Amino acid sequence: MRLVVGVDVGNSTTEACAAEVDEGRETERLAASLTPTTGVKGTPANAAGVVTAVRRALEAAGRPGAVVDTVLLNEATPVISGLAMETISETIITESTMIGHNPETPGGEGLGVGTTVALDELGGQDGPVVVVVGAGADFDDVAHALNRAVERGVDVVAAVLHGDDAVLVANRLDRRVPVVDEVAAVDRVPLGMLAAVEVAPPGRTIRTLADSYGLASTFSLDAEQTRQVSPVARALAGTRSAVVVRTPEGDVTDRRIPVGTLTVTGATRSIDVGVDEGADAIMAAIGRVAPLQDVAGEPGTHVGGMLAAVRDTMVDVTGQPAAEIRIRDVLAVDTMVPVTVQGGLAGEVSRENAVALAAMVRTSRSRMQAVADEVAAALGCDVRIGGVEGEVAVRGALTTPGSAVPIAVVDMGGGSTDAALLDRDGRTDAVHVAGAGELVTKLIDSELGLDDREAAESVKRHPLAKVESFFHVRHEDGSVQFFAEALPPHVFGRVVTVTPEGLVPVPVRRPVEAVRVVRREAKRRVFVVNALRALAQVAPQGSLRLLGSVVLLGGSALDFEIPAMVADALAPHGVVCGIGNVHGTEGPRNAVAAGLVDAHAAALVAP
Amino acid sequence: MTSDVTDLTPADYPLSINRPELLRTPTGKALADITMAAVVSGEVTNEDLRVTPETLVLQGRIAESMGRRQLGENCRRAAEMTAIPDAEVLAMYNALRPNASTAAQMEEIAARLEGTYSATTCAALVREAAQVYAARNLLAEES
Amino acid sequence: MTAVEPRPQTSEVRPSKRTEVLENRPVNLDGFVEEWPEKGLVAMESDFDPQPSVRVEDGRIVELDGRTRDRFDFMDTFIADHAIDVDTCEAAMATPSVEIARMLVDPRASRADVVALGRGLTPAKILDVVKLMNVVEIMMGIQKTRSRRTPANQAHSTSAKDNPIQVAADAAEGAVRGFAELETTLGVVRYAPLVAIGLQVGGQVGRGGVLTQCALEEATELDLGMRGITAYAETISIYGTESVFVDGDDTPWSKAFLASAYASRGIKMRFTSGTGSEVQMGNAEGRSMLYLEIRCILMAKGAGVQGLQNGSISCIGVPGAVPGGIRAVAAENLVASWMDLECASGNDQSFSHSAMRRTSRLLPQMLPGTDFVCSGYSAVPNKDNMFAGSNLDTEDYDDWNTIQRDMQVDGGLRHVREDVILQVRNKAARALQAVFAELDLPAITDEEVEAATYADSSDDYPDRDVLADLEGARSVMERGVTGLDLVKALERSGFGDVAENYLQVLRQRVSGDLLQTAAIFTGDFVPLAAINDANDYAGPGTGYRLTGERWEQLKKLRHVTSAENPEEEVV
Amino acid sequence: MTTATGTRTLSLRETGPAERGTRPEEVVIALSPAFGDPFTKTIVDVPHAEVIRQLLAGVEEQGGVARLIKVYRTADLAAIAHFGAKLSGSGIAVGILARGTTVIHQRDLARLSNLELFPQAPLLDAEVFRMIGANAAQYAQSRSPRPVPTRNDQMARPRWQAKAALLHLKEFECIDHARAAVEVEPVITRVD
Repeated sequence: MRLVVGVDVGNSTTEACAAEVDEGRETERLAASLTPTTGVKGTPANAAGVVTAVRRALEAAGRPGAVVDTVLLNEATPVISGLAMETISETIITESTMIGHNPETPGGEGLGVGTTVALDELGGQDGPVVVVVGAGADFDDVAHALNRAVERGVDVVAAVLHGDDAVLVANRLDRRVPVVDEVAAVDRVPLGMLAAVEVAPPGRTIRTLADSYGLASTFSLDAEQTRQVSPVARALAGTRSAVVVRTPEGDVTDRRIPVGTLTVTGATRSIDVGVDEGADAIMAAIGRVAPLQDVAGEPGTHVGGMLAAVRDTMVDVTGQPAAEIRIRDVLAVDTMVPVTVQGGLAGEVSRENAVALAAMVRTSRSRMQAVADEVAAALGCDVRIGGVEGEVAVRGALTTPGSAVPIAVVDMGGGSTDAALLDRDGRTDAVHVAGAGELVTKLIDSELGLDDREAAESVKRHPLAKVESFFHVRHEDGSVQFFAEALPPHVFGRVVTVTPEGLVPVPVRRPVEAVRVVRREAKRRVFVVNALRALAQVAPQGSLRLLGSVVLLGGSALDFEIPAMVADALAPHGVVCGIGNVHGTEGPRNAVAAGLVDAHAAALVAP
Repeated sequence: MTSDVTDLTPADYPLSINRPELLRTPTGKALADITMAAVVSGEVTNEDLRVTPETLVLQGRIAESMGRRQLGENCRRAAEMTAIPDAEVLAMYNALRPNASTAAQMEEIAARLEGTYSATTCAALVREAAQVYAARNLLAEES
Repeated sequence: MTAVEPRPQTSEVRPSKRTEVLENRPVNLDGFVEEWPEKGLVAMESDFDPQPSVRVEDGRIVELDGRTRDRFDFMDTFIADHAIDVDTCEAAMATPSVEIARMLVDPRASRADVVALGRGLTPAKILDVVKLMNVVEIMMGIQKTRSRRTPANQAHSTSAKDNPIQVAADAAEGAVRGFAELETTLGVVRYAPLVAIGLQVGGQVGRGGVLTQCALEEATELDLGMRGITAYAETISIYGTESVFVDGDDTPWSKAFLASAYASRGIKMRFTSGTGSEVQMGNAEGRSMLYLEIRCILMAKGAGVQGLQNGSISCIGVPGAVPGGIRAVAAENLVASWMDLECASGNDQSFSHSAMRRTSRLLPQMLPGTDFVCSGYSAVPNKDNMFAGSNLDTEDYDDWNTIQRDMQVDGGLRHVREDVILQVRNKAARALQAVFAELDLPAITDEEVEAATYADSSDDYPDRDVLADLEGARSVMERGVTGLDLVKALERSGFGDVAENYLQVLRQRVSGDLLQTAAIFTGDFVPLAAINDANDYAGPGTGYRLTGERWEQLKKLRHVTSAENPEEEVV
Repeated sequence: MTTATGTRTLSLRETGPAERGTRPEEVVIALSPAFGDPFTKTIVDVPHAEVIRQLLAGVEEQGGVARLIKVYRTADLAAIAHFGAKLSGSGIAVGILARGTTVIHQRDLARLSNLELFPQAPLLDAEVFRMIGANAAQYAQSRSPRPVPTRNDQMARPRWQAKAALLHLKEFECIDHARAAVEVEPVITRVD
């Protein structure tokens, strides 16, 4: 009997499988282990992780310190991925002409049109006035002053406040007028100008100021002027309250931000594509030059910087000259990010367009021999490098009960999504495409405006629920769960993730449904898109229909919804897709390590 | 236990230096057996790094020889407690909190200390507490 | 409104320029209140404290300080039955208080005699004695009665971000500067295992034999102790009235049981109490702060715990605000020492806006020396101090060292050259990096090691992936990682000397030597307790004297002009 | 946020025994024995009139309704607030001590637990009381408010710890075991 340990060095984890093999005897797998990969996959730094993984596997097998006959390593090659995001649109307000934010609680209802006047200067005005109230005013004092002015004959038609006092002031007015509050930069509202204030009833949105012709009627605009203010109307759509001030040069613009170009190079030609053209344009350009040979970005942009960093890291890791490093895959995804409006007076936030880009570079220059030498020295045993990446994984996956050739595997990791195929003739093919778990986290983070990677990670990994009382939660699927003991106060009334450690509040003010949509869309746009993209590259004749079984491997295969999402996407192509169960026992883990052992055992039988 | 330990004096302190021959780990190893080599080889485990009831009694004697009667008693109670599993020690502590146990529950703990663990000093402490709690209205309501 | 905002001008009268200057002095940001003795808002001189008395019948105390046994509350009962020596109490109580007070001061009365006499005294009698003493006499008393001969010091090593690398680096620096014990606590409690590991590894890098603890709720604290990740425990609070004790969800019996539980696992432990806590919680039962604290001290003694952390601790703002309050705080340290307990003597909480007041509050412990002058000198900047700030922090290191040198007193610290500090900080961070790698905990980057080497506060470190760290912390508990696993990890990763230091600390658990009164470790792993290093002060020329090699160490400061070559500084 | 310009005084007019409310969105504000009378301001001199005005304003701004009760039998903040929560139609109450220490409570919680606690009275000003009122109203309407940012000041101890203890003792003096809780109507008068 010989004690062998198969070791799979992956991007993020190193897995080991200890087994006893002998000619003519059934291989006996003893135990498996899992440890974080040390250093970049395929580089000498991996040796430490390999040694740890071997030691762990032996400990788990109840044979610590046992003499190992052979360690089997996969032929791992370095893969480096990067992630960047560019915001490509912005809203700019000039001359403080518009306040379109959504204070939680505006006061009053309706539309008021008049000339802007500071509270202190109230009195004696002819015609309707919109009162502008600065910081530090007390709600009782403000209401009192407005009521007095109305008594004196001033036609107060609306008010704009600095503090969060709109309901308080409106409730104290003898005459009901719309009041907009929480305008942080109220001191910049131009005075003596015609302005309109509109507040919609609770649960409704404004009608007049969010409509071009409504604005035209309000401010008596001609056709050309109406055309000019139409961006204002668009920008105000969907808000419950708004203020528009008519000034000589005032304007709202919604413009594209030039964020540089990407140069995508194929075998025969190069195309420049503007990042601000969006994800579809970028992916289309990549399709046109296929097969992609390299991508470069413009220096000084996030994307350019990210691509350069990816390249530099690979240079550091492999020692190859920069010129030889090629970026072989890019995934662009459209997203929305909340951005504070430039020139806004109330800290208004608009949801701007952005493009997220994942890139990946790999090299064929593996330095596994160095790893092997170091492991051999540390453990004092024979170390063999064997098996082309992908090939071994497929063989391991094939031990999943019910799977059959042709078989493809998809391994969705943190930085890249990998696919491999074993066809009926025993040929294998493998690809790596950019974009995986990290990109999903980033999309969730930015789209929910969390600015909190941990919270985004939690949303990605766990189902959602709403804590409806101290004794029950409503899960995202609508089911209700009751608790005998009161839930902790910090989750009361909140949207939470349901984690093994308990309920964790998600710092958002949106309903569960909205958060769920963001999460699933992010996963769909990355994992589903990439699974299909990668499979199409390895599928016979590029046709998904010709794939027999698709087996999902790796950590993402353990996700609570990704496997089902991928399977649903593949179903129309007549593909059987499921979660790997290596040797019927290991689940989606250990395919490569077990595959190495199997291949080794097979070689013993038939040398 | 050897006979010369009854007359331990302050001069015997520290035992780890002056009387190492009196010390054993719970698995019977000598102090000198706790070496790095033994740790690395797995011969010494966490189980070895605990104090034995015998050692606690010795330390209690030294404390008493310094006139520290109560510290000596504490060592004696501790010696009895070495046999009680961690979780049960904590459970007993929680049961001794005010308004946490009925008179019957307190007696149950005392009986268990005495019966299962031969912890007579600890049992006496619990019974004494039960008496005081009864007088000061600190027992849990019988339900 | 924050505490550093100046007081609003209330008077209509135009103030003088001088008044303006005085108004702006930091001391006027402190709060001061008038006494209210009926409610216990009084330091130590109150007409409402009981008169001393004791009566013994059938070998049992049946009257204590004016109360008969049928009227005892549980503190009276516990003290009468466990703390006071029944055989000697009637004779001891018959000794005039002034006689006893003089014995505490008079070098010709031996420590042994005055401690023996103390075993028979009731709380009111003890109060009656210390009330006769002024603050210098109290210091004389501490100098004589403190249990260990060699004074020591204790540090807080915490991080506002619960960053284990920061805790390790500051623990290492603290240890090399001389702290004998290091204490930590958390902002996010779930971080505890990683921070406790950081503290232990860092401490053993700085100086082998440093003892560490992590202040948490009892179950987790005991668990970390039993695994050998921490070495002692301290935050076991006791109170001077029955009602406040019960509000704290404990009784003298539950705490006594807990004391034995720690000892049964070979873990050093002390209780914590302090003047002001009862009145702060509104239930002083009309007794002075010091009277109630004396009850705590006797309760601790009765429980058989080896020591006590007292000196008001987290309630220092209360005695600090009443007349004679800091004298009372010094007196409570004296009583703890006199009752033959190890005394970790406070100076561990934000006390005053005034640097002068902070120093004067410190001197009654620093000058006579105590078992731990500070029971928490902040070895991190106060803003990183998760115990809510200390009376002294890292900014005060050079001042402290200078006062030691000026007064020729040993406050437990020393000046250490920059290169040595950088070296131990770097090594602590690297050792922790190796341990984390060995244990599959979230990696510590070289950038973090570099930051730790040169950092001052948590702001100087890269942010950690908190989620991953918390996951790692959970796995430490779940996998049952023990101190021995850490030793092995250190040994395997080339930190054999640190591993050896740590193993020595763990090994001591078998001997129980650290369970004795005031036990600490020397750098050579010799347990130093109030047995083999018992205080032998007997007047001038005796007891601990700052001389020889240690004095040479303490003569060093950051900048001292060389006598040999005045153009250079001594290094 | 606004601050009052004038000085206002508070008097609490008793309207009857404190009873259980039925409005599902109401917030009960439960005052301690010494609140308003005999004390008139918090530990940092925020007038009680302003505390009440801002708490009520916070509730009103969020479209809620509030009801005030005064408790005499205990000066324990948790007990006061929990008592208020049990009388609240929504189950939400704000409890407040004369020195300013405040808590938001819910009736299903254990007495010593809470939704939001503001233990450092010296750090509570008019602005914070407004936010506390606003959050209580949102809890009462089953919304998810962002917790009021807590402030921290290590040097509050030397300045305020003893005064807090003194005020605590004074508050205890005002406990009247014989007197049941009453509903009160705040009468806030501007004096300048």
